[in-house]
Amino acid sequence: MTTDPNLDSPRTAVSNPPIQPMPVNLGPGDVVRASAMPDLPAPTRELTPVAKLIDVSKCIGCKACQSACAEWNDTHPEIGFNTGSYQNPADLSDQMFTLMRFNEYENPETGDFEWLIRKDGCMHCEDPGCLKACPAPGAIVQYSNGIVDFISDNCIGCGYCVTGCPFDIPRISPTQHVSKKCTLCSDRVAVGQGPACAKACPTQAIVFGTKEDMVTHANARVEDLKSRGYDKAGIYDPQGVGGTHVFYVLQHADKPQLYSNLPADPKISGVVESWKGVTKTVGLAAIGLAAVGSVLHGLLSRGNRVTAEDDREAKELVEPSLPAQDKEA
Amino acid sequence: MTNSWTDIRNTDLVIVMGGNAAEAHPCGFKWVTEAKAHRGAKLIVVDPRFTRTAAVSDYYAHIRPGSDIVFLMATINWMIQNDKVQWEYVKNFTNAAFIVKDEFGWSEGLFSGYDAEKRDYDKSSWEYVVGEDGFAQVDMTLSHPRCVWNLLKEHVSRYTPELVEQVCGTPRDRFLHIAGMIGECSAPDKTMTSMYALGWTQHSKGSQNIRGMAMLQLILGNIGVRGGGMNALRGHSNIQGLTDVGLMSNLIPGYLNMPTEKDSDWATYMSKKGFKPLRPGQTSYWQNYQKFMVSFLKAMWGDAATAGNDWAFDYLPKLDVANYDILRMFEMMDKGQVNLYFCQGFNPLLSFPNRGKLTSALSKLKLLVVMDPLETETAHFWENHGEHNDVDTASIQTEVIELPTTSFAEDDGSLVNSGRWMQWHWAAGTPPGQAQRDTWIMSGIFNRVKKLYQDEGGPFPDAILNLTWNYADPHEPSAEELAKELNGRALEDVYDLKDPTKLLAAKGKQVANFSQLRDDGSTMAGCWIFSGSWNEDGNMMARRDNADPDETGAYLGWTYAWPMNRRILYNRASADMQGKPWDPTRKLIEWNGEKWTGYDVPDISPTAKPEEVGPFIMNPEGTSRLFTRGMMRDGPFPTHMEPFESPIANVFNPELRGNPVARVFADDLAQFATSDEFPFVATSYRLTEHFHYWTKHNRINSALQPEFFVELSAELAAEKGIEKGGWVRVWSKRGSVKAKALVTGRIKPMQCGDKTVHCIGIPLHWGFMGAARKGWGPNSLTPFVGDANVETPEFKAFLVNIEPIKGEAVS
Amino acid sequence: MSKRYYSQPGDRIKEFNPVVVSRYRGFTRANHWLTAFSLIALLLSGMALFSPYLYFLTGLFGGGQTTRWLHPFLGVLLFFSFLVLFLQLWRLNLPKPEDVTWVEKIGDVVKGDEEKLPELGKYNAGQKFVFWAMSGLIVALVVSGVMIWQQYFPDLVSIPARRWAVLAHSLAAVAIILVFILHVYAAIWTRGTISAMTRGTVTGGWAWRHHRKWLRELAGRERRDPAE
Amino acid sequence: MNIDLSRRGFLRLAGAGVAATSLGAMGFGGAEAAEQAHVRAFKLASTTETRNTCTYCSVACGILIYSKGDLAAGETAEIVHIEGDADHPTNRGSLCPKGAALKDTVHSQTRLTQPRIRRPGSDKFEEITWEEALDKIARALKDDRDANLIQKNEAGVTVNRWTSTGFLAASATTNETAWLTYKVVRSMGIVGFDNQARV
Repeated sequence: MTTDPNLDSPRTAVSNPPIQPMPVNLGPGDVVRASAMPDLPAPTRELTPVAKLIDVSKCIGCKACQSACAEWNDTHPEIGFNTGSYQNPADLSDQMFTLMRFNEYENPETGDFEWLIRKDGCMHCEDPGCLKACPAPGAIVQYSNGIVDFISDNCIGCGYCVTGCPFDIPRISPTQHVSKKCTLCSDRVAVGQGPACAKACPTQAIVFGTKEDMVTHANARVEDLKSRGYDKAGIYDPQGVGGTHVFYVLQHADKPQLYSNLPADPKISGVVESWKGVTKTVGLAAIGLAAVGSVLHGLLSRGNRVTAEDDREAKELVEPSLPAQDKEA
Repeated sequence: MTNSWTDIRNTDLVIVMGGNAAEAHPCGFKWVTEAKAHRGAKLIVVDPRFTRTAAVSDYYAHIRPGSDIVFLMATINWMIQNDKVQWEYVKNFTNAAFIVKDEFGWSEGLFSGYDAEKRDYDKSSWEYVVGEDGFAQVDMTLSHPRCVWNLLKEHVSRYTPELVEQVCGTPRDRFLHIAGMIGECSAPDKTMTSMYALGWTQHSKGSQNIRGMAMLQLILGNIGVRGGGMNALRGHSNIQGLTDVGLMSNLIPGYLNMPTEKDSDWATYMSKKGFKPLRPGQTSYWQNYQKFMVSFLKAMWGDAATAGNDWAFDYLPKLDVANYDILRMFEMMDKGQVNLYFCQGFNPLLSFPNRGKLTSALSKLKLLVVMDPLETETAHFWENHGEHNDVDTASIQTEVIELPTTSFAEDDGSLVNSGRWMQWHWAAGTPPGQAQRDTWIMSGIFNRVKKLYQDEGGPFPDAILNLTWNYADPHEPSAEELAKELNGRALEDVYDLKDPTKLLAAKGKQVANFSQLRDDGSTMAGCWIFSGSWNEDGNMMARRDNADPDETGAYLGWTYAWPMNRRILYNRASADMQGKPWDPTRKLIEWNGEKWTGYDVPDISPTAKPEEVGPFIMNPEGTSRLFTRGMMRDGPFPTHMEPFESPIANVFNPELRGNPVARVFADDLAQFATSDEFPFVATSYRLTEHFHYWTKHNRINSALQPEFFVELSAELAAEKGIEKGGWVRVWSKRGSVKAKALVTGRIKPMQCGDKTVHCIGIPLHWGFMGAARKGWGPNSLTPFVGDANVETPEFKAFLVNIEPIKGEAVS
Repeated sequence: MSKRYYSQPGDRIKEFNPVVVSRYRGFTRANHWLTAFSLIALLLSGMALFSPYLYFLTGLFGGGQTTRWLHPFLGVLLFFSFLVLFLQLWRLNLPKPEDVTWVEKIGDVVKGDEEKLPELGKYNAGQKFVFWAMSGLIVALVVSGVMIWQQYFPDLVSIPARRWAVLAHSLAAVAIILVFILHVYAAIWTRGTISAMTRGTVTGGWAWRHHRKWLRELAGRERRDPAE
Repeated sequence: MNIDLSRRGFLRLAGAGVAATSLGAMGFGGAEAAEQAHVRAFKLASTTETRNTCTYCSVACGILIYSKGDLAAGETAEIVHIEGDADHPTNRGSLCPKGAALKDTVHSQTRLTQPRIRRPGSDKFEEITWEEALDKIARALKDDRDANLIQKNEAGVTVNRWTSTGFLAASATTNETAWLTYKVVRSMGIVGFDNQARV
């Protein structure tokens, strides 16, 4: 049962966690991209891309994912207030890597009321804006299986990743001054386990596996939804960021913004692109040229020297004002 | 549950009414999503609120709290009118054909025999016509005007879609759509499952709500089949077990009854049990009652229980009233008639109605003993917590002893889940500080009391001095010893009743199952239905074979399910009169010509011929009951009754208030309100982020749902000038609470005839102890009245008023 | 005491033989070097976070975390230090008609053919440009800097605004570095300049060659009120 | 691996070996940290796994409790993690938001660790020993039963009923605890006996 690979019903909890010590199967050799490390050598091997599929149509908004996430990652989300919503904590934080966002929707076509509940968190973009924006070498890495991970030891807490992310996910710890987000439970994946949220999810609205399998499963889910009258059901796997390793099945794929403002066509902001792209290269070039240019000019052209003539002229100019004793001398 | 959680995957249609499975039982609800994903099953939700379950439903309709019977009877009426009936099932497996006495009748919301003085019925007319042969008379053609079917037909004829709209506030078209979906399941190869919980039980007529759906399921032929059944989603991890073991005022383990004063002696007591069959050849399993009762008494008092002293029958207390249930105990407490009270892992101050009365009652105790792993409000009821528990500490003379107990993670033992699976678990952690197991504490108390009686003597010490206590460590009996006691063992050699030479269980051996129990004192068993859970084959509850041949969801090798490891009750009813499955693709058991075989343990004698023996072996009729005779206090059919506090008068009889036979104490009657004073209907419920009053001690759950709130419609909010996230005061005739306002489109005003009914939702997880923000529970507001049959408090429908108030700003 | 047009208090003929002219008071020089120090520190720490090839520069400040923490505070230091400098120098950096001619003859400037250029006051157009460019860019850097100061103003502006801010910050930084290079280079190329900020004085010849009007005014003042 | 890389990048920029060493000495290590760092160490390695059942609702999900130290082997065991049992037929490893946070309930700051008593009129709990507590309770039971046990009713029928003391049992305890509780409570004649079944 528990090893059933049956795709139309993926078992995210394929097995129970190991308790015997075992080598961690996800390391430097698997890094395909690292922040501020332009000359990263090719990874020593190629892992199969993985993905977490969130089927919003199966989600009951129970927050088991939030709970399991906090438990596994030993975080302590604050005990806040009720602000007139089921959404608690009120927002993602350095202590809460994932969040159920609740949205009430009166469907104008059917006249039915719908409660759209979306699990928010890191999308693990194929083209991660956070990684692009990050100035600290190795603070953000992307493994060949698609997981985008924050390495706190290297993080300097500058918050550039916040500007880089098209989904407003990273949060900077006000106490440790490092950026935090969902790691897709890289420590669990490293020993062959699914993420804590996916294992906990009671209705398997969250499933984890190879991206290929998840897409197959997602298509089956979309078919089921269409058979139940959701003609616009579809997959949200935004190509603007090269696709994501966390993706959704939506009842209304044509209106992602219904799901607590899921961006319709997310991509890394042009501003960030030009900052990290043209500005950096052109800027560095200009600075380099200026430096080199001035040095060369300095070497080739002789400096602008004061001549004896200048000194004499100056002396003459100030002559009348020479003190008396000097004149007599 | 008649079926199991994993069986839900076999259904075609799930109706969640009187519950909120996704919210309260997410991991069980998994099997609803599986059925949807793999069978294309549909999900219907009928609820006053658009719940988390509704969020993933295929069709939703709202309903006014406390009007379920109208909806259900109207559905049955629709089935009959539109011939959506599983006829072969109804004729053979229900008591539809039984002839009822002419005196039985119904008018103006009341059945025959009502006595307004006693608030009770004379139920003598609610009976079958019994012939000279001693058997009930039947008309298999269902043409007799007095047969149950025709009486039912006539009874439900009053419940029309128009009445549903008028009383329930459910739009007519919504009702008809749902009726249509349900009707499809009358086909022998289509099944519907009903998942319900306290949304149906917590009414003054809770039992009748559930009967209503049970009757519908019988008419559709959905009881005893895969993917069908009546599935009560029980609340606590071992609420089923505690009920099985009979930790209630009127129960003896295994659903035997405590004697009352009318049972002046053993013979009188037994004369009312051991029912004879009402139809020829039927099983009527309760004929074995005496075997179970004697084995229980032997388990209690061993050698002191002899034929000579009627098996120590008089050691048992005898009741003078139906029930010393918790409501009655708090009523007595409040009158100063109770001195000592024990709360073992129970927090009544937050879980029973009318908190004001509870506090006053607790304040009159001499001694309150609380055994709990956590700091409960009950243990701290005397402590002033400002507006959250504004008591005059100094004036409270109650002595309180708070004893630290272990938690689930620190002891071994078995729990019975909703599907009657008895699952064994093992301790994993060292208890914190001086925390002790309940078994150690109870032994400590008992051994001391026993010693006091040995040393000092006292009134009737026999039952205490003779209680069997032959444990290896008398200070802390092991879970294994106790489990074996529950299963039972042979005290003498036990032989086959048909073949006296065949030894079944040698003296001192565990009995294999309850078929080996005897009424001659040669066996003992603490709880007969548990027999088989720990026999000579070992601890069956610890089995972990999760193989599931053909994916039926039975898992016969996983732990043990009472009775007899049976996973689906009444499973004989899954096959027709020839013993062939109604739906070959969903075979459960079938008759192979000699015996019953299949995926489950047959719920009938394995050799009982299908055409001869009825499937409902616990009933003397051998059938199920559409008409319950005198077995329920408030009627053999469900009839519409309004809640005690309702904005609308009973359409059948404006004079009736609530359930006409529900027990009401004088002081509480005075505290019932009317809708001119309190215009809004309130209903209470759980949230998925919390478990009752435990998880507010848990920082993660407290973060997920930190603060007490109430839910109301945008329309009502606008009417009252209430803002999202603002503070409101909600008050009833019994108390007042302060909460955050959650204004939502998930609650809508309901149009009941010419009356617009606004509903206010009140979750129940907050108090004044623990990690979450301090708040209140709905029980500060709820009425002190219970169901007429089982005294479950009316938490789901009562009247309140609401207004916006100033409070510190929302962060 | 007559009005100064091309000089400011403290500017005077210090010695006559050879001629030595006081150009900057001690306070101004200290102020300048503090400004210079903070600008260089900012430049190094900023560049470290600007390009991975320069990240090693965080080593100068004790690692990335401290660099990230220190950089904005250095920015604040620069801002106030420069503000004080600004208040002393802004008046003589106001444009004058001769600046136009000077710019037109920029070719002669580069050739060092001073005789073709108009007589100038204390500052030439190039120096004025550096002054005003610094002023403007520092304001831009401080404003955009605060907008992206994660530790103390995480929610000051929206994320899109932060994106623009970080872009503006880096553009301004590049610009100010170029201006800085120009400033330093000019100071070196124009021999005899650096002493103005070290010793505070320049030779008469230097003053005559580059800032004749300034020298004339100082000389004139000596004449009008001879020393007793 | 990246060490060389970074140093390469670094040398190219510095343009001079001398600068490299001196700057290297000034904390180039910052980049080197990147090399060692990868995913967090798996926290369940070398723990003890114990099978248990969720204590909340009666879906009765299978759970696995991970502890440092093995209770079965007589060691003290500290629970470090709890998650769903993938082998369990009902929950298949999944858990609800309550079950997923069970660990925090076990370690709740408001768990009781010491018997306490609140004297009449007092505004606080005082710690007492188990001996004191149990003796006090037994004495109170004996006295109240002696005073209030009804042995016969008016009609002379033996009823052996005790109504002035009540007992609420816990529906989260095991069947075994329940059975022992039943024996103790019933043998004394207590009829005010109930559990959460009604709520």
